[in-house]
Amino acid sequence: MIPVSLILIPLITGIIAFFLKEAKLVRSFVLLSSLITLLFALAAAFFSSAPGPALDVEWLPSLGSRFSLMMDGMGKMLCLLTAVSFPAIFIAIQKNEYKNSSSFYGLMLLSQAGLMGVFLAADALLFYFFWELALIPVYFLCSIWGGEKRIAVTFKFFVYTFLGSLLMLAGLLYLYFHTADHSFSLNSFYHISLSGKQEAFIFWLFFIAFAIKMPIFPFHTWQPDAYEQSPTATTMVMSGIMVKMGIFAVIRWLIPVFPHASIQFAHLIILLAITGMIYASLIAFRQDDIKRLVAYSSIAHIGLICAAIFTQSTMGLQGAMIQMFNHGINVIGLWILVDTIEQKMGTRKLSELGGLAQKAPVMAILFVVMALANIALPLTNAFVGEFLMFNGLFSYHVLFTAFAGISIILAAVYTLQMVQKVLYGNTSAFTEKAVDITANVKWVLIVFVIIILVLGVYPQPMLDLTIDTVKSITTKS
Amino acid sequence: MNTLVFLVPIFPLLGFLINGLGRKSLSKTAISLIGSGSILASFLVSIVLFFDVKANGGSVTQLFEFIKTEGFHIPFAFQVDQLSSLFLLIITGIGFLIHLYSSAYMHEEEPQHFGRYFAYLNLFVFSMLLLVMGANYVIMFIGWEGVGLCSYLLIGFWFKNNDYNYAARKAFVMNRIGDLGFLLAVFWILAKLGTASYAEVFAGAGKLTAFDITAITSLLFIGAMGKSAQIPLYTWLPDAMAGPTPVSALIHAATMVTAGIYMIARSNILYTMAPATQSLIAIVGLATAIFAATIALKQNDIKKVLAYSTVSQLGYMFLGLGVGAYTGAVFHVMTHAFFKALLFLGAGSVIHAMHHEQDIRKMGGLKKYMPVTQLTFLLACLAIAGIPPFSGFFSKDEILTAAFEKNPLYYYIGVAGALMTAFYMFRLYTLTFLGKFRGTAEAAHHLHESPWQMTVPLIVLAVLSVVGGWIGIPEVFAENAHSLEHFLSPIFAESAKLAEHHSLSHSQEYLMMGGTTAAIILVILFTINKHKNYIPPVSETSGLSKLLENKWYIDELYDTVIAKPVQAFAGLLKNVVEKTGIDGLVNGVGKLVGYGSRQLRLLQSGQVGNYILIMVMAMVVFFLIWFNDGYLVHIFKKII
Amino acid sequence: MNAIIVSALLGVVMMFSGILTKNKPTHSLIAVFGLVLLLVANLLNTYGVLAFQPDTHGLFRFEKFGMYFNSIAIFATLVYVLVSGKTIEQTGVNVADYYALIFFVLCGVSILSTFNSLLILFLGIEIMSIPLYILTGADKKNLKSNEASLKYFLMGSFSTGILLMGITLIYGATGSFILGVPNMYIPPSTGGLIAKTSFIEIAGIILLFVAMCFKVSAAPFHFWTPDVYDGAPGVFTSFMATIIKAAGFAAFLRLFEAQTEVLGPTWKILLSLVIVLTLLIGNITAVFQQSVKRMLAYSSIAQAGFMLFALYAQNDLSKEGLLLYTAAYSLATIGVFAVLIKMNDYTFDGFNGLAKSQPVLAFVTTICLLSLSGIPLTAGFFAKYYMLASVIKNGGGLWLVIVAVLFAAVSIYYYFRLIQAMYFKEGTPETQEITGTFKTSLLILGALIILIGVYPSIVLNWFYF
Amino acid sequence: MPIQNYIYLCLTLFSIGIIGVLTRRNAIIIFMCIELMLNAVNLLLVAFSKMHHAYVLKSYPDTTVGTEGQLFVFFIMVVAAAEVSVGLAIIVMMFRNTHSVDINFLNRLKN
Amino acid sequence: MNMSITDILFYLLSALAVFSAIMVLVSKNPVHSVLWLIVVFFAISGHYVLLNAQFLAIVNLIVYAGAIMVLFLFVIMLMNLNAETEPQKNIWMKLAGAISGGCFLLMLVSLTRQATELYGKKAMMIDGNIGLIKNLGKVLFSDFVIPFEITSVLFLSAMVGAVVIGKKD
Repeated sequence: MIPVSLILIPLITGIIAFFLKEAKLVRSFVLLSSLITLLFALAAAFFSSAPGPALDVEWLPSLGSRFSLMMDGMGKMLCLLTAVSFPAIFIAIQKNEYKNSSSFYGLMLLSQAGLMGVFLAADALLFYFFWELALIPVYFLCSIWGGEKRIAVTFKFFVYTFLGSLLMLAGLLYLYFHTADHSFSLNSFYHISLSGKQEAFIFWLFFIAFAIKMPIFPFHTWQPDAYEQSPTATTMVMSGIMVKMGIFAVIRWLIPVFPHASIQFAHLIILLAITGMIYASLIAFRQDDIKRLVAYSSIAHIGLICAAIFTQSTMGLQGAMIQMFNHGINVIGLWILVDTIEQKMGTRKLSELGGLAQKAPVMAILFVVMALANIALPLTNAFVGEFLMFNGLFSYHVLFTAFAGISIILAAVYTLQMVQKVLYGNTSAFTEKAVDITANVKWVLIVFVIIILVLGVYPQPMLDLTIDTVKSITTKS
Repeated sequence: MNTLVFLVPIFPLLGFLINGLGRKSLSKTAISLIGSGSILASFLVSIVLFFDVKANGGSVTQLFEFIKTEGFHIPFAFQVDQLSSLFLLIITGIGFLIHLYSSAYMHEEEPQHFGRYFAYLNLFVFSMLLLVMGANYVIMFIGWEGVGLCSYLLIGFWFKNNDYNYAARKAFVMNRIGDLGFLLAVFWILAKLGTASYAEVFAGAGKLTAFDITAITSLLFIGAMGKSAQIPLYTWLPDAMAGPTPVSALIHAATMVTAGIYMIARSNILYTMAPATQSLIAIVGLATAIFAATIALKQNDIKKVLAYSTVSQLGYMFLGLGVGAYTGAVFHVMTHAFFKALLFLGAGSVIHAMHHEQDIRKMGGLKKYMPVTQLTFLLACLAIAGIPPFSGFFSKDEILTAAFEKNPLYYYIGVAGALMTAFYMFRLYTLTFLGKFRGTAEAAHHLHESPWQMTVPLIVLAVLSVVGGWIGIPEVFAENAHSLEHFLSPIFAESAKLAEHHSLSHSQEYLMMGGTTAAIILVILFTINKHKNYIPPVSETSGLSKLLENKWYIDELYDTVIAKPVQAFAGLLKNVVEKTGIDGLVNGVGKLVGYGSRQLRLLQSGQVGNYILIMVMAMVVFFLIWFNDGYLVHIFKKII
Repeated sequence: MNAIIVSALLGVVMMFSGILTKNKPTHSLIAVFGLVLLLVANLLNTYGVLAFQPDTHGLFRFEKFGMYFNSIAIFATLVYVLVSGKTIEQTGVNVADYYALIFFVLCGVSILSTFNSLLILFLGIEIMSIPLYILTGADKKNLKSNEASLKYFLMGSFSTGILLMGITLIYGATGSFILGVPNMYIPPSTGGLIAKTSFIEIAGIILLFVAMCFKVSAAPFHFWTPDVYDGAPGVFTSFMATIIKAAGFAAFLRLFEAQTEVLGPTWKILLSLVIVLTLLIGNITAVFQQSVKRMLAYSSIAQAGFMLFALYAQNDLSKEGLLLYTAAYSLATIGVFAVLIKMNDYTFDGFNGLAKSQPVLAFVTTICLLSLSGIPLTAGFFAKYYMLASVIKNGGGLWLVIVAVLFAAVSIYYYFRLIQAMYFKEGTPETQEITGTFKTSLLILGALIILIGVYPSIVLNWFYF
Repeated sequence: MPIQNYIYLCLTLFSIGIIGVLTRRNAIIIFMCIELMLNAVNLLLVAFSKMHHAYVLKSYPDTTVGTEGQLFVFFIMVVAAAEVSVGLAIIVMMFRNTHSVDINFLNRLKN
Repeated sequence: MNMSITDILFYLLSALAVFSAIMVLVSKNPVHSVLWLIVVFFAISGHYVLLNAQFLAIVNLIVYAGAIMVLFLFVIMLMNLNAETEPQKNIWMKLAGAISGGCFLLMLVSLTRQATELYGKKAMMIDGNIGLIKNLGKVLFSDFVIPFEITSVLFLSAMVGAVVIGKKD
């Protein structure tokens, strides 16, 4: 019951939100909705035990597809991330004015429903449905409320990801006809038997779809543009949660379905991912636009997660799992700050910022903590994830790890450069009249900081939550 | 007993939280009380622990599981044994003194920043304690990065100045380079042994291949290079002098920079099993010692001289580690902590009096204004120069003796470095305190001795600098007088078994000590004499001295060889590869579609005749395709 | 059989109603009732209730597929008349005659979905085409309409000539017009595939193929489509682009289903060539269009490329899929056209800011466009899904699927351009009068598309029933 | 008469029809050429019908095989007549508006 | 060479048909084209007679040569088209058209030559009674009654269409 309500609450309230006229009412309404979802997600994550099919009803019998949901550890964790993120985002953007806000919030909730669905679906066709459902609202959100070049940029993003998902659809169909019982269920997919050549080919159809979503170098170019142009609330959803769709899909739908191919191509993919890490880090280093900087930094982090997953080692996977959560929290926190800066100062250029530490000390502290989490300093949540992932990567290949390790250094370089240029030095024309962050944002970020530190010191709950998924993969391959 | 262990780091942590959160509401007095008090509390607990260890030996206390997953766990555990308890004392003891000192030194800051300062400082002590107390490499790494962070925050404490921020960033990044090495070593250990706990790693070290051990130790050493400012990663330390002087004293002289030595001493068994790495350490340490000393000869910034001196002394410590004199290295850490902290605090006192003027060319004759400072500074100089019976003599001598046993060449170069040390320290001393005041009259007017919060630590440290060496009196003077060696022996016992022993005859040792000491005294006299009536040169220096003044142009070298190319490369990636390459390709597909669209629509000419013509031609093509004897079918099937 | 007879009769009824009353809304009303009647008649036929049961001597074959197809086509026409009836009334004076022609076309459609003889195929195509020539030229004063009509007529007659030559050659080989009759002169046992079939029979099949490609506007025989769709009055373009095209596919599928025996592997080359060309030309050329109407014409070519997959696969899935595709594609296109013909400016810029001034229209158009581009939760997704699935099911066509998928991504470009114009651009679009009924019927249409998209079983279960 | 002769003849006429469609600009002439194509088809159908008839007649003396071919011709003629009526109406309508039957001027719709 | 009268007639009529067909194309004056086309139809009717398809021969003459062509003639005269107003395609387009058409012919002819099953098959000349009106009528009103009825729909629609198009609004 809980899993389906995780999808239904945002879906229904999202549709209702469209019809609420008063902006204030809508805001409180969606906040309430997202908080209820959070309660359900918490209940699901920590108070439900039984894994396995959570819901399984007839949907499209002639197609061999059922409306079946499943909640394993990874799903619980990502649902929790989604459920935590949305209220946080809603609170953080309380003060932002959106024209036609009922549609804005309605679409946000719809995308939440889609995301939840992706993380819960245990049926390939259903998964594909939610995969797209999450995308469409975001397309509208970005195109309507985004920046100057929003239409072209969002369109590129949409076509790119849609192309990927179409390729995946072709692959899904191919697999469907090779299942023993002609079914889309996860279980049938896991027991599929393909010849080596087929597997290799279909593997790539899937992987490209997920690689575009994550995104993995060299499929990443839509991302900085999209993040730059989207309204920040959407950017948070995209970078905090939507990129996890790709990673999630790799773990749930790629590696177990194509066990041989994912070992066969692991080298290549890890190499791509690591190249992307270094590449994105270097570019982030030269960015002047703070949004693009965070975007590239996100690409670098995702690259590591992807690489760690393909090592298929317990530690790599475990690290990737919790890093999905951690990255979500950290990057949303960063975006909230970036949004505040943009709103308050009217600029995103590092060269035009500076001296905020004097003007906005509270923000400065939170910014520094977020930045430190971004560079995976020990005792922040990201450290545990990166430590485990690098560890997994190390057991896979020493040189890869050394190469990937360069990004640790580069991360410090660009993140601290950002911190320095934003917070330190003397004030600029833009930051002279800066004031500190609002209470809403402050409290959201404080909660995030607490999450960051608690999970940095005691990550065990997350590790325990996801261990079953990790085991299911390592024992299979 | 075990229950006490967690108290040691918890006090500074509490201090950090209270000062950090309450920095706006608390008064300066309250802040300094909380800041210093928490460290004092830790110090007291450390003393208890120290004696407990002395009596009962070391122990490991596990607080909780930090990371636990399939077939792999890392406990959050503290190990208090001889080595760490010694370091605890150094850290909390000197830490307390410096906190006390800071409460006066930083008094001009606004309360908010004052609070921030103490919060950072407490956080630093907390991290340093984690580093030292951790019972496995991961916890050590947490502290390792934590101290790096605090160093970053404190170097950039005056964040309005962008140069300071650059210095802070540089320190952090260089440390990170080392940290990567450390981290890789930890992964290597985990991959091979499945555990990171010291006890298990050292017990299982025998199972490792020679290559593994060499790789692990080398990587760990890279970590140490970063943290302890060894060639080639030393350049951050002189720049780190941008921070407040007490910070330099605590972090960049007494404690943090010695983390590398602590770590190698901690892993001594591994290093003893990797002679190649040991040689590497010895050579790097020696090279750093001599190289930094040459630079220190010509520096004019009071703190820069001390910074290079620190780098140089750290080099000695690594030399000691490299030649297997672990006790000697640790001993030197301790004595160095005393006298170098003292030197920095003395310098701070001077700077305080000079209103943040750091150029020694503009000082001179301060002796009469600041007697306490002058005296303590002199004692520290004597200690660092290695004049018996000051502390530096014993520790340095122990290292050099061990180096001689390993390879006489090490010894001679080391002695040359010691002579340079004497030279630059006394140059500094002379220029600062002797002669005539060379500053402005207004500056002279403000000169004064520092308040008691600053002088008391100076005095305490001066005493320690004098007597600190007496716990490690070499055997040539008295049997079993080296109580430090005795105390630490459980830690280094395994290594001692493995290492080969030469011993020198007593006469040889006397000769060496005597010779060296005499040489050093000569150098000191020469230096004082030379600089007594110093007049700042008007003309530009040239030749070797210019090279030295500019620190061998190493910063510039790094800039051109590493920083600039990386920047250029990143710019290339950003502007060319990303924009026109990858994104260009993606957009190119879009453009291609657009172009195709413009071309293809021309086919739709609007002329019925053309349409039908194309249809007829298509029919002909269809016939051709169908009736070509199956050749196409063959190709087609291949495609499928 | 019911549908053929009733639709012919209804055509006559409409002719008389044109004489009896000049009240245009009455004509529409009669047409709606007529369509409902027709739908009922056809459904009755599906479940075995027949008005007449003449001996067709094997010229017809009434199968489930044809019946369902008829129902969908009639239903689509009903929706079409409900949504666009007002516009038909505004197109000219001869409203009753237009409706009569539409009924005659439906007669042709019903014939095409159930024929079993090449003769009937020929007659069906002609019955369907001749009224369309007229409807294309219905806007007599408009030169574009005239031109379209003449172009359509000339090319249509030419393709009829090709069709007839094809039929004749097949007749020469088999001695019969009934589908699937083996060669008269070559005993079935001899030799391989090509040897078994006569050369002139294959030549005939190719010519038939070409003629059918022309009817469904598959490249390179599609040239008439953009010009005719563009020139014809919008409301009739809507009809042509949906029901007629689908009927062409139904006939195409039926025709070649019977020929699988004689079609060797070369057939697949030819077909895949046509599919790729169709997708290429349809999608790529649509990208550049400035007029929405013309864009929709090219998009209909692109959609034809997808529908040809049914022919490529020729299995049970492809039949189901074609039905679903017909329903999905027709509904969506009717929806878009219904909005389009209410606009005063047919260019993309004419739609700028529609979401502000007419949110309902914009919303339904968006649903329709999403459906056309095959986004899940809309009917179009399952339509495309079935087409791709049917090819993959046979194995071996994966490369074709990937090509199709790539072009589907291109199609996003032009469909979403319209969405962008409506939602993200500023402007004050001028529309004709929009009535509440129109909005309501559009909303129902949109709901229908979503319903099929979420739960396609409502269409499919019925097929299995 | 060997059936090939008829096939060649009809194909020739058919092709002439096609060539006519391709080479003329007058819509009426083009239409006439299409009629020519249809007539070629008609003749071929009749020839085939007689061929089949002759073939079957050998074994079944009272067969009516071949009739359907000739009836097809009948239907083609019917359809052709209907088509001509509509076609000429369209051409006349066009002529009324533009005073031309030249298909090259049919170029308002393109691209 | 031993040619029967039928053969001679066949070749004569064929030659006439092809020649007149070509003349349809090449005549500049549309009226001449119509007249040549009528000649073609006559030749084809001649062939029908040879094939003993009397009914079709007559219908062809009445419907095609008589009714349809007269309609054409009327229209052309109505429009007052003549050789001067006749538009001409440029020579390259003509050449392209001729070559394509020629290729099309070539293809089909070569296919016919390869159709081995037709070797030795003959179309029945003079003889055979299926083309007689009695037989055709029988079959038309038994087996083909439905298509026959359906053509009425065709006619209806053509009628409605012609009226809609031709009527003045």
